[in-house]
Amino acid sequence: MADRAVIGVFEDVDDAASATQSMLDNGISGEDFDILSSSPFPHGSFGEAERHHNLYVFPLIGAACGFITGVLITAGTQISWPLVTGGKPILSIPPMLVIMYEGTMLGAIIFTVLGVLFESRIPSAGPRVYDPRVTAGYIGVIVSGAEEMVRRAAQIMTDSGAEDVKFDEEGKTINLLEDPEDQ
Amino acid sequence: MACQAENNIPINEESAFRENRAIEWIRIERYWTDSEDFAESSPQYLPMTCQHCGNAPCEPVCPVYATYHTPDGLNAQIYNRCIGTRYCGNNCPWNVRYFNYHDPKFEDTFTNHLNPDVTVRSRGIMEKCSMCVQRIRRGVREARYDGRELQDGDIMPACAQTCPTNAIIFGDLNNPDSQVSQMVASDRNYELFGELGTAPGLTYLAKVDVDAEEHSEEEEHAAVPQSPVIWMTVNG
Amino acid sequence: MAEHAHAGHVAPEITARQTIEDATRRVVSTGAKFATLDIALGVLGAIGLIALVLNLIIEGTGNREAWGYTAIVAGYLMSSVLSAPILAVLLRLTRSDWRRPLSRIAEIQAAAGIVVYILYLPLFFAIPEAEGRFTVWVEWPWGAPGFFSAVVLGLLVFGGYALLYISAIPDFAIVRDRSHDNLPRFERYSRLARGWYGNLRQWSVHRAGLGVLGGAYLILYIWTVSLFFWDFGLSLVPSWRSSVFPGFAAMSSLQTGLALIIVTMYALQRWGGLQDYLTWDYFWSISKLLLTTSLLWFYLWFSEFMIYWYGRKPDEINVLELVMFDVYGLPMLLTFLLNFALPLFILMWNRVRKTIGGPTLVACLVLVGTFIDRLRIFGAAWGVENPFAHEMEADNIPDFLVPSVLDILIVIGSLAAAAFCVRMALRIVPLPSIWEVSGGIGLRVRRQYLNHPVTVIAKPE
Amino acid sequence: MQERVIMSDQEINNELLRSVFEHPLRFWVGAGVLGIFAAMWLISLSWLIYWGVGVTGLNRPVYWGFLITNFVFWVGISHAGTMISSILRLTQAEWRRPVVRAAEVMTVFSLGTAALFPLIHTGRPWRAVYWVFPYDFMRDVFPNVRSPLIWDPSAIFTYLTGSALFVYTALIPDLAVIRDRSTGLRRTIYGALALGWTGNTRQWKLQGIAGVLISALILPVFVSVHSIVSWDFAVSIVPIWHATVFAPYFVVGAVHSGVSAVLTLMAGMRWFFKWEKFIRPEHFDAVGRLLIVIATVWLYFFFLDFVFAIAAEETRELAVMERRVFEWPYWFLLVEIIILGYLIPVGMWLKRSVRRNIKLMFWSSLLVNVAMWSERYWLIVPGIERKYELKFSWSFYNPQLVELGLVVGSFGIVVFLLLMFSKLFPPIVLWEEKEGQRFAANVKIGQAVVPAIVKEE
Repeated sequence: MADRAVIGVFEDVDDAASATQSMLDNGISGEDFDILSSSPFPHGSFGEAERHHNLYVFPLIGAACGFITGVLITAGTQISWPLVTGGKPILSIPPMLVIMYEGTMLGAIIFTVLGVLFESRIPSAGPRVYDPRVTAGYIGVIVSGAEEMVRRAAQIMTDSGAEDVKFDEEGKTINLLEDPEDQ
Repeated sequence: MACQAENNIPINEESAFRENRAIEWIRIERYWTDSEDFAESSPQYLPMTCQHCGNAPCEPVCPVYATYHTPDGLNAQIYNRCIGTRYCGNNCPWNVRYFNYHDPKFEDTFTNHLNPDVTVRSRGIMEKCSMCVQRIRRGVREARYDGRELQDGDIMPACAQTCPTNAIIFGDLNNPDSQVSQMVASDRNYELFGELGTAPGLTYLAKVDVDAEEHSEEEEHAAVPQSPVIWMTVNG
Repeated sequence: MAEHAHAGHVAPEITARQTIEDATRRVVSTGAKFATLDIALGVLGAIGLIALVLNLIIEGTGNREAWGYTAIVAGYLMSSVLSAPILAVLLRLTRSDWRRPLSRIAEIQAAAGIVVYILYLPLFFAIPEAEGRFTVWVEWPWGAPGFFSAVVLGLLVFGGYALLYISAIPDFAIVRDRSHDNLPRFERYSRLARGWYGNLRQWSVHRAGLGVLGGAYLILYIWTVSLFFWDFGLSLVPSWRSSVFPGFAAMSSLQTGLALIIVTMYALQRWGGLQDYLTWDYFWSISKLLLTTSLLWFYLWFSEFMIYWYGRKPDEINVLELVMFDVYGLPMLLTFLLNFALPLFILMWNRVRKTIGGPTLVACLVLVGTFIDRLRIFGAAWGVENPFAHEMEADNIPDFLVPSVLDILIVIGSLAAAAFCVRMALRIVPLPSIWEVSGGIGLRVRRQYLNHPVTVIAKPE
Repeated sequence: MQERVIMSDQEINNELLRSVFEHPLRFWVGAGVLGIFAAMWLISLSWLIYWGVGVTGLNRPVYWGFLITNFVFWVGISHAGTMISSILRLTQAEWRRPVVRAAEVMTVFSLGTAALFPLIHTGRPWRAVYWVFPYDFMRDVFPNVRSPLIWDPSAIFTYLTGSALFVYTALIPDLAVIRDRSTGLRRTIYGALALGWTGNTRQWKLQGIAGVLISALILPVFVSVHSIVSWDFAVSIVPIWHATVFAPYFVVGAVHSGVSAVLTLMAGMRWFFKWEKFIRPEHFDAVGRLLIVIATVWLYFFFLDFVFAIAAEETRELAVMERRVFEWPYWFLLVEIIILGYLIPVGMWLKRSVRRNIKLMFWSSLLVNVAMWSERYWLIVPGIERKYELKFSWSFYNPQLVELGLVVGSFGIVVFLLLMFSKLFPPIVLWEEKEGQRFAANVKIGQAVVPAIVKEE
């Protein structure tokens, strides 16, 4: 099935909201459209569907990995190189705690960032449709799916006052690294 | 001097003393009795060298294991590992760890007199009294070669060897018959900063009072330490 | 941990009128419902007082060990009831919106301050003089340590009552105005309200007064706790020279105060008819603070432990043996679990924090844990034979302080008396704080933003 | 109090990206001046490495001096950024928005600078590879994990990585803005850095959660870092250093100096980039109020440390204390620490009109950092000058020119790096500003209009 995508660029937030509202009224579900904006909106402002994510798993995995690494480094080096210093036990637990703690936190933070990137689906080669005006404060409404629905959505967006409505080129993604003016 | 020669300690120039950077593995600290009149005050001498603590404060703070505790009970310094964080020097209550602020300088001919058993330390590392570890090793080796137990006099650090009044005595504390063991058992024995719990391997004998039977020409009580002693375990 | 975005904040809409109704009803109806409980608490409290007097007669003030448990319970109450108002002060300072139904619950705990002071009196005589031992007073000529503690503690207890009273004046006026059918009550509340009728000037004075008093209470509290734990705990143990200890005591007190508030909140919303006011999101907000204080508890404890463990001076090792490993090892372990480990592992889950039961459970654990911790600190301190010794010697480590029958009675009686005081205060002071709750209603507005309802909170400067 | 200027997203972009797209003369002058300082640092550093630690004023037993003091100082400064941005994010304080990125970036640069100091301060820096990662596992040459000097790198490494990732995560949307507004090579570079960010719902949602989550994770790290730095001193048995209060005391002191530095930085940015619309007096007001509390807590710990040192009445501690309180220059430093670090600034900040006066806030926050630098020196050096009662080896410390050059130069380096950062990336978070505009609302109560914000959930 040939999926198509369309982006409608709105200058006014309220226009975008009314466009999504009438899309919802016309049987285009919250799953089918997505909003591009230059800053976060309170969730549900456009009636979009909630995107499920598993971000919370990442720090836990990271913490576990970091903790294990910490244990291995501390216990391992002390046991395999058993030098007595200052009469302290070969396995000195309080100092180990410090390093295990740092390891745990390091793992958790790194994995959280990885998780954010992964769950945000970036780095990505680029979306099907995009408009640089989004970062200048415009609202982009993307609808993707069956061609018939996409065309209907495009009509709704034009009616609701979209500044511009652009369709994607079949099967191509936009390369965000390239300068659009060069093309 | 014996120590300097034995352990290849560079000659301290005057500037080193002025900057408090002199390297003297064993130094004699002088304290003066309180007295208004300088003529009446008298010096008291405290030989100060690495205490070779059982629980040495300098050891655990080193990030690279450059100093650690040998099974003999020595507090060893590994020059190759040392990177010169100087934390050990800070954590030593006796200030007996010395840092090489500059490369060692020896006068022309002195280089020919260096002890081949001891490395010359480069700039940027810590050094300290090793209890003449090269002599200890030789003594142990020879004793084992001869197939006998170590006894007093087999090993003699340079300072003990040259001290004309035998104020420094070295021996094996694990051997109850050794001279040090007997001296350590005496009432006069005390540890310098013993309350820190570092279990120094070096202990001092308090000087005995004039009024007591011992005849001594020096006056006043106070703890003038006499003999550092070392205990050591000999393996095999 | 971050929270899941959830669909709006669903606090029941409370009107100002309803708040007034609810809060006055409690004061007006004499609360026969819990009369048995009140009587029981009163009797227990009386028994405790009698035990205290008996102890004074039998043991006198010379025998320090006999007063160990009194010190324990005094320290415990100081950490719980007197620290609770701090939350109200802090949240007012930061202008937090969610303080409104909680602040009175926090302040009302200070009603038990008098119990702390009564317990303090025999300690005042039993504490050995400062001269010759290690104290904050170094070489102060006289009065230390007992006298100064007596003064600051008195100020603190007084400050607690003053805070409660001043914050309640507008509410007293509300009750007064609704008591025209009952003359004695009208007169009583007229006296309490001191001619309050709520003009702008009165409000601005009230606001400034609460701010200054709150700030003073906060500083005084930290200072008193530091001083008390220092003079009556730490400094009795030779060699225990942990400079972080007053900070640790203050932090663990804040934690206990929070726990006490949470437990009270639970009781009030379960049996006290405040379920509309104390919804889960208040438990959620306060449980974050409880989690933070639990982490800080560990942090401050660990900074003490680490230094002693690493330093390895013999006298420090002996102190560690006494207060953390050997003699009071079990209390230490329990405290560690109850005040840090369990709270951390329970409260780190946002899903648990968002319930009512979870935070309450942790709060109960913390309350118990802190008592055990006070047992550890003051038990160790008051069991020491010779506080004038310069160093803790290995053969001088005291044994575990075993309570006598009187001690147990004192502990139970004091706790009951404290609860009794709070119960009595509840009969007089309206709860929740009417002026704060109704004042917040206008500042919290639900609005439609695009397709989505949001809560807008106004922040008047 | 309605100071907020309503701006469109486009205007915010134009204003805040000025630092990236424009090169006014003041930028070159600033870069030049700071470059001189940085060069001075490099020269001093080369001098030190070439001639060895002998060129410093260190001796026996004063083995640590200016460089370690400076290390502690910069680690302290680095604590502000994360403290400000994490705590304010977690408490959803609205006034965080213009402050966070600059503060976090300062964290990264000052922490990096700080981390250099212990390394160049060693006797043989070229062998310090044993000490910090990567360990020489191949030859079984392990570090001694019992040493606080191993905890240090592990904590700093964690903190540095965490803060850098923190900055980067929040930077991605802004990189996309620059990408869309530039052409050619610059577009390719920023495009690659922006990782194909488009700003859809999912990405924004995760961006929001990431901010809170990383804040919550990095806060405990932040506390641990300076605690561990303090343990470098506290676990030793040097009389004044061996104090249990050191960990929280250092942390609070770090926050005190760091938040003051953020204040200085805010005033500097406002002046240098002319961002009066974004960095407003209300922000200074809020930071000032926060600082009063922090400074008071710091004073409490200062008091605890001080009193416990004399209360023990041990001759050893008293000997150091005597030097710290009565002997030059330490008595002067003590007076200076109290006056410049607490009395003057806090006295000023108590007044609302001062808190809203940017010039006064700039200078008072500088005073705090002068005092905090001396405080570290006052804490660290006298303790080893008068170590234990064997007076024979008591010593003194005369800092030399090289050390001074490194200390002064380090200030130049950090500010220079900050300036370079602002050249490449916007130092104020664009999307946070835009979001702040959107969340602002007014509530009408009677006749009064009260500023309000949408509750973040």
